[in-house]
Amino acid sequence: AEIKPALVYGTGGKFDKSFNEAAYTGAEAYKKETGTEYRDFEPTSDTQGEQAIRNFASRGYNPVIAVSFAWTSAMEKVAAEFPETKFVIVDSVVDLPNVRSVVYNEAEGSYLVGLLAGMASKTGKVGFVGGMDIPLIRKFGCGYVQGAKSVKADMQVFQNMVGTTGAAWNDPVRAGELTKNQIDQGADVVYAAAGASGLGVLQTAADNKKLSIGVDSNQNHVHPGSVLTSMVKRVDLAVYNAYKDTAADKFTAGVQSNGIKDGGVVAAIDENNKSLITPEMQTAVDKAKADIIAGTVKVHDYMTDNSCPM
Amino acid sequence: MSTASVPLPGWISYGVIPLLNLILAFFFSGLVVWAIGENPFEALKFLIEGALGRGDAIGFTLFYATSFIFTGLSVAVAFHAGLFNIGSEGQAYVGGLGAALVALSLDHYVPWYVTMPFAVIGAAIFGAAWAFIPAWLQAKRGSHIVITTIMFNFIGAALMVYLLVNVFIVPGKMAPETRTFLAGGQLPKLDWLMALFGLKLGPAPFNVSFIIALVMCYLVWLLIWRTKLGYEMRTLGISPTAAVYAGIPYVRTVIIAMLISGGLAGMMSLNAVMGASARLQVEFVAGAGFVGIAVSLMGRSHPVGIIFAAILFGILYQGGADLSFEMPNITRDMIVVIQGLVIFFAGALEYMLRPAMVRLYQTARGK
Amino acid sequence: MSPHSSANEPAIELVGIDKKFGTVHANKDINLSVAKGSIHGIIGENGAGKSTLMSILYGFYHADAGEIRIQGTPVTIRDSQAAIAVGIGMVHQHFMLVENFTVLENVMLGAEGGQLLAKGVAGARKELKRLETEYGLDVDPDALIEELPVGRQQRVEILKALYRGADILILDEPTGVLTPAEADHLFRILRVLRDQGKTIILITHKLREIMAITDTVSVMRRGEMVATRKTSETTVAELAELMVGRRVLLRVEKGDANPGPVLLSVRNLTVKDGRGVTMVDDVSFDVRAGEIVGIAGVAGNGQSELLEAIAGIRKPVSGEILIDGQPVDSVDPARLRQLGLAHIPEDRHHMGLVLKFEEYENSILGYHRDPRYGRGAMLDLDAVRKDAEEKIAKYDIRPPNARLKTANFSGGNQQKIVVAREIERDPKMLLIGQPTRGVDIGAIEFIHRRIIEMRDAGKAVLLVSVELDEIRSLSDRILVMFAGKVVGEKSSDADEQSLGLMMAGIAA
Amino acid sequence: MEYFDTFVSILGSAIRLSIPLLFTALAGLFSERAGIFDIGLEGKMLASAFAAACVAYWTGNAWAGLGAGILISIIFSLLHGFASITNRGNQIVSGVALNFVAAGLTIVLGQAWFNQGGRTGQVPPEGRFSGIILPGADMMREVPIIGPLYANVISGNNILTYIAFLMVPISWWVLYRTRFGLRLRAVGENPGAVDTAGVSVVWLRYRALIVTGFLAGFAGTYLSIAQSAAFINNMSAGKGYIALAALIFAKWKPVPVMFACLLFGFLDAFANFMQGKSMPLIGEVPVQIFQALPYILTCVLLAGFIGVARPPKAGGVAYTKER
Ligand SMILES: Nc1ncnc2c1ncn2[C@@H]1O[C@H](COP(=O)(O)OP(=O)(O)OP(=O)(O)O)[C@@H](O)[C@H]1O
Ligand SMILES: Nc1ncnc2c1ncn2[C@@H]1O[C@H](COP(=O)(O)OP(=O)(O)OP(=O)(O)O)[C@@H](O)[C@H]1O
Ligand SMILES: [Mg+2]
Ligand SMILES: [Mg+2]
Repeated sequence: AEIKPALVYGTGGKFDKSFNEAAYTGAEAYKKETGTEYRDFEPTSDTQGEQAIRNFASRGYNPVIAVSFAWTSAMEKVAAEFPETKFVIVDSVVDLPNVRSVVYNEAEGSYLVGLLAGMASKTGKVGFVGGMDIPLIRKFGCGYVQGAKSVKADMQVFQNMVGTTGAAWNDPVRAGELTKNQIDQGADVVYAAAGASGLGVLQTAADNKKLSIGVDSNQNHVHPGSVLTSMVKRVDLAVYNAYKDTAADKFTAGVQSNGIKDGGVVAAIDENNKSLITPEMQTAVDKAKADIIAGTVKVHDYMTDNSCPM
Repeated sequence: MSTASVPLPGWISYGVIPLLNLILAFFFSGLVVWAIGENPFEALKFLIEGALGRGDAIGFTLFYATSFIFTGLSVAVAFHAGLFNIGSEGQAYVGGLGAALVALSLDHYVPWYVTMPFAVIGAAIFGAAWAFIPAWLQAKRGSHIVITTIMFNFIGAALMVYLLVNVFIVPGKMAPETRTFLAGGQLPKLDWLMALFGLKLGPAPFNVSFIIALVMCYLVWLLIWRTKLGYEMRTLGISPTAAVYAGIPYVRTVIIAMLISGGLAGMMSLNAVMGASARLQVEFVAGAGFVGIAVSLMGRSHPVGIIFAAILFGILYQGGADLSFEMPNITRDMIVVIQGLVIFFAGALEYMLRPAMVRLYQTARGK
Repeated sequence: MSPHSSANEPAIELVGIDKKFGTVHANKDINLSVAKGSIHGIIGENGAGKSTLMSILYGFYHADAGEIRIQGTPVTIRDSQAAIAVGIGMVHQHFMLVENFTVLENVMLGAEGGQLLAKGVAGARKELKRLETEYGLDVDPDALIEELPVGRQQRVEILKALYRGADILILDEPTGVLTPAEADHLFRILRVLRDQGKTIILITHKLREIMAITDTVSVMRRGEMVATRKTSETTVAELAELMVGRRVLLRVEKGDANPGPVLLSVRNLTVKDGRGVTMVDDVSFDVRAGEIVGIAGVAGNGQSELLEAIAGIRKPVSGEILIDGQPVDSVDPARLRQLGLAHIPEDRHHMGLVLKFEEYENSILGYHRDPRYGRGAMLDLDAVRKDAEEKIAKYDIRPPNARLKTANFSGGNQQKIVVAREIERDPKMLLIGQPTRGVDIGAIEFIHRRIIEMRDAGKAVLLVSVELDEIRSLSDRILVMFAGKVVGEKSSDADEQSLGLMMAGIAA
Repeated sequence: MEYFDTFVSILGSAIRLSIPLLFTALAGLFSERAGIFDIGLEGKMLASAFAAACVAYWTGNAWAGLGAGILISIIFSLLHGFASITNRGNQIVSGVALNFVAAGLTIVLGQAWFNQGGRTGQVPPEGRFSGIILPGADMMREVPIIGPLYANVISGNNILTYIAFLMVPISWWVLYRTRFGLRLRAVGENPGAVDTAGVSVVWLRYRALIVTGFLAGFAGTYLSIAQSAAFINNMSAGKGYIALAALIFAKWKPVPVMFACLLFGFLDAFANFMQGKSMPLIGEVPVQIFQALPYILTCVLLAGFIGVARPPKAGGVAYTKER
């Protein structure tokens, strides 16, 4: 059937080279394929996000996709007001019959890039810079630590968060400074899970001739030769699939969890970072993937018990 | 001859000149819109429709206006006593703590109308407390209140983030915020009021704190123009030397004025915390304290003027959201630009048009 | 220019100078001519427009109309730079010095001799040295202004002018802040300067100084230039009459005083001003019920500070004030009002009134906490307005509109508002400062009559005025203040001559 | 030795973080010393960061970016002057207003031009000021103590950092050794003295504001194209106010301004470093305490507990000859 799709980004903005950009890519792909126009909106504050979701719903847009956990409570309210409209929320769970909640097993993805970081590191020290200090980001960090330590049990992992408010997603200066701290302490690979702030991490690593790891989108191209890999969440697929399912009347509500098995999280390897990935690293990653799918390696999810065993 | 001391009638000083300043501010805002390739008139149309076109739009407009009335009053009360309180933002933020504590502790047990008076007091006390130290520093040690209140905005932000992240956060939740208040800790929406005018409020969080705001307008009017304290504050604000002569205690008057100012700012949190989101969130004030400066300047520090100015800014905020939705090229931050221009023209350049007006007025009167 | 050259040729000519500040007409069609190489005095009451005229000459203000000629050539003095360029230097009434700068920096300011300071500094030092030897103007070039006594600061002002090569030197009330010895030193310097061919304009209130040093003298009154005389051909008495200009009109009818018990008593009071200068120096006196004690003196001799200290506005350094025999310990005007002390301040614009208030609001200033204007925390505006309207009627305040902004009343009516407020409270004691400054004849008479009525009703009245006539016609006893001390007491029929001498610091 | 390395690292970070403060505080020094309060430093920083990023992005030339940053900052200064000098408006109100305009306009224009939620595009490497390795830095590295200090703190910074430190003696020299400086200091204390000395108060104050704009332009440029590689919404993040605090803290004197900025920069760097670490005796200190420390220190100073800060006497009031 003909659909009228809408997309509300997180406050990082459409072209954050990360999470939101991935959603945009998915929507564009669907548009290219089907010729269906969609509308999107970039809120700059919390109230605005809720208004945008509601605006779309009340104007008959369907499905309405909101990317970012920040829209959880907004989604709870608006989805209840418009039971006929299909909603998708990414990175959070909203338990309503017309909402599909897409979550990712970031721990598994982060494990993979942690593994690569551990292998690429010459100093035995790697770093992690998170955005806002929330459980979700700690989940990234925890998976990363596990991956890195799987290479070498005494691997040292520095962890920092940019801040404790929403501004932490938009502060590349501080993120860069934290990265420089970690580099000064010996880290030679730094993983950014910090939204737009992550650009500061990638930049600082490149400026200091160290390696970095991107997040959400494939950020390998941002500083070719310096970005070791990216922990890609296939948000583009989530968006694309949601539109497609609705158009085909196959929309399902409920939680959709994407891990390595479903191809929802991957460690991106492309022409920009080929030279950085040795054949041993490639084999190690493939093996880890297989082990995780087989269940022989279990990656602990921070959010299950709000703690990280490492 | 200088024109500075020539008196102008009230309708020019309080009517024509502010209006012209406002028009200038909008003119330059229109230039910005035009510069980014959009049609300013169409933008204006979207803005007004978005703010006043539907019941829920009006609800949102009044919701924003409610916050601005509180902060506008806050700035105005201090201003009457000759104090420039730039700290309404921080006082509102900390005031939210007072409102939230009351809501969190009472919402299980009592209905909202029992919680409300305590919440009003709680918000006011916390807001006032945050104004106290700058007030004391000004009164006793002569520290410039503009600087100290700015500093306290930052200190307040750090404090609140700390509390929300480390104390109030709900385990397992992502966002640093308190749990959602139950109905006993929420201020109900004013659907019935809108229904009186045949409008549907819809999802707009226009709530009971609007009525509290109007009551505060009345009380502030009473305070400033009908009480002995208000008389003393105005005397101090206009002529500190006359205040000394009249035996008006400087320290006491400054501190009381700032406590009232801080208390009013704190009450802004009733609207945002208990009326809209039903929880205490980081950065919920979202600049309303600063808007209060513009509102107070525009409203000439009079409650009636403040109500009008607050509604004007409510229109800008709500209409701005709709405008940015309709014209994605214009982000909502356009409103911040307009706000800045309004403060610039109505505040910083308030004397710019005066000489010309004096000349016009004198020629018109055939002098 | 050679000294003593053609002494009659005018160095300065002012033709038809006119200046208004808003509605205040500070200078009305002023004409003045000052001969080269002479010292010309200008006298006049407070607010007569002297400083304004000189500021126009110095390019600090712009005249609304008129012409200035320097050494015979018409000039437009757009700003002070232009004035300096035509050889005018000015020592302002309020010093124009940067307090945290050194003497040298102050002298150089505006005449640094190049983009870099280093270049000019050596030259300035040398020049200062020269000026010191030539005129006896010695000051340490590296001293900070704020650490210098006022006499020295003034010397810096003169040095500033000379350093810029001034041929015409204007001094605005230079001796107001000086001790007699310092003043004498200044006059010696001025004479030297004149003998070297400089033209000097000296503004002062002090007739003694005019007689002592000037060659010619002009008198200003209420913005007008009323007379110019050769000093050798005039007398102190004539100048005083020209200055005040209305002595003949006033003689208040009053009966004999009937003094009762002491109500106000001042013991060994010492008061300093904001800069830490002792303005009231160990003063003691009593005021009894039913008498008017007048304090005479030239402006700036401590009367203002004395009044403010008694009114609880200024904290004394030492000494005691007793009201009804009870010592007043707190500096609190509100408390003093409750004790029955009313105060008509010298400065009605800054103290006595809030000009932006409506009339009725000013009619309760200081008494606003009184229960009759509202119970508890509230103000009963109806009661206040009714009260104000009664006063307006009784004191014939015009226009009779309690809702009019106070700034829109004329000076005389503004003063009546203050007088009505303070007198109608039926106080036990009344402090009055300059009750009729800038007030017209009719109002003066009215206010004077009220003051006498207060006395006759058994109140203690302390009156401060720089207008000798006023003091003489109202007071039962006259205390003369000079340099912060009470230098003598006279009865009300004392002759003007001896009072004037006492006021000038020459004991009689 | 490990502690020393950490110390060197924090010091390096402190310097990087204090540069925008230093430029801004020196900027504020000139306007406040001339008697014009400038709450609008924050806005100037933001506006110039934006302009610098845009121009550097388009031209790929860092110096062009700097020029744009300076230009826009001077324009903001002149607007402040127009309101507060020419029209005798309230200086604080004017500063607050211009902060709003800068905060909004940068995002509005950024969104319109780059479509990245208000951010500008990523500035290419040639468009940035990148680190300069001073001669001998690598050789020196092995020398104990001074080696790491030289290699990691003194060397390796971008040109703007060195300019910032150069600006300190230059500012001092201008203020205390030139005619302009003498007059500027005088006009902030007693404009009447300047006026009667035949110098135009208005023009003098405008010139002071131009210098302010000039210096604040460096601060914004540093933020967007030296420290980062793009303009980000509100990237000044209150640094203008911290700089103001530093200026007060330093009692309006250039050399102490440098130390105050370094102190505040150090606090920031230290807070970053301390994140999640615990201190002996105290345990883990909330980062918020470090974040609030500059503001608390400023209030304590203003209260006169650490020696009274005497602002320029004529500051904050418009100069009027005629009432
Ligand atoms: N800048 C000004 N703005 C407005 N009014 C002024 C100004 N300066 C002086 N006036 C008014 O002009 C009149 C003349 O003042 P001026 O200072 O010239 O008097 P003066 O003769 O020097 O008095 P004094 O002996 O007290 O110094 C007064 O009424 C005064 O209030
Ligand atoms: N500070 C002021 N601000 C505004 N207006 C003033 C001010 N002072 C005086 N005026 C206006 O100027 C007019 C003339 O005032 P002024 O004191 O010169 O009166 P006057 O002619 O001396 O009258 P009176 O004889 O009653 O003293 C007043 O009516 C008033 O409207
Ligand atoms: Mg004078
Ligand atoms: Mg008069």
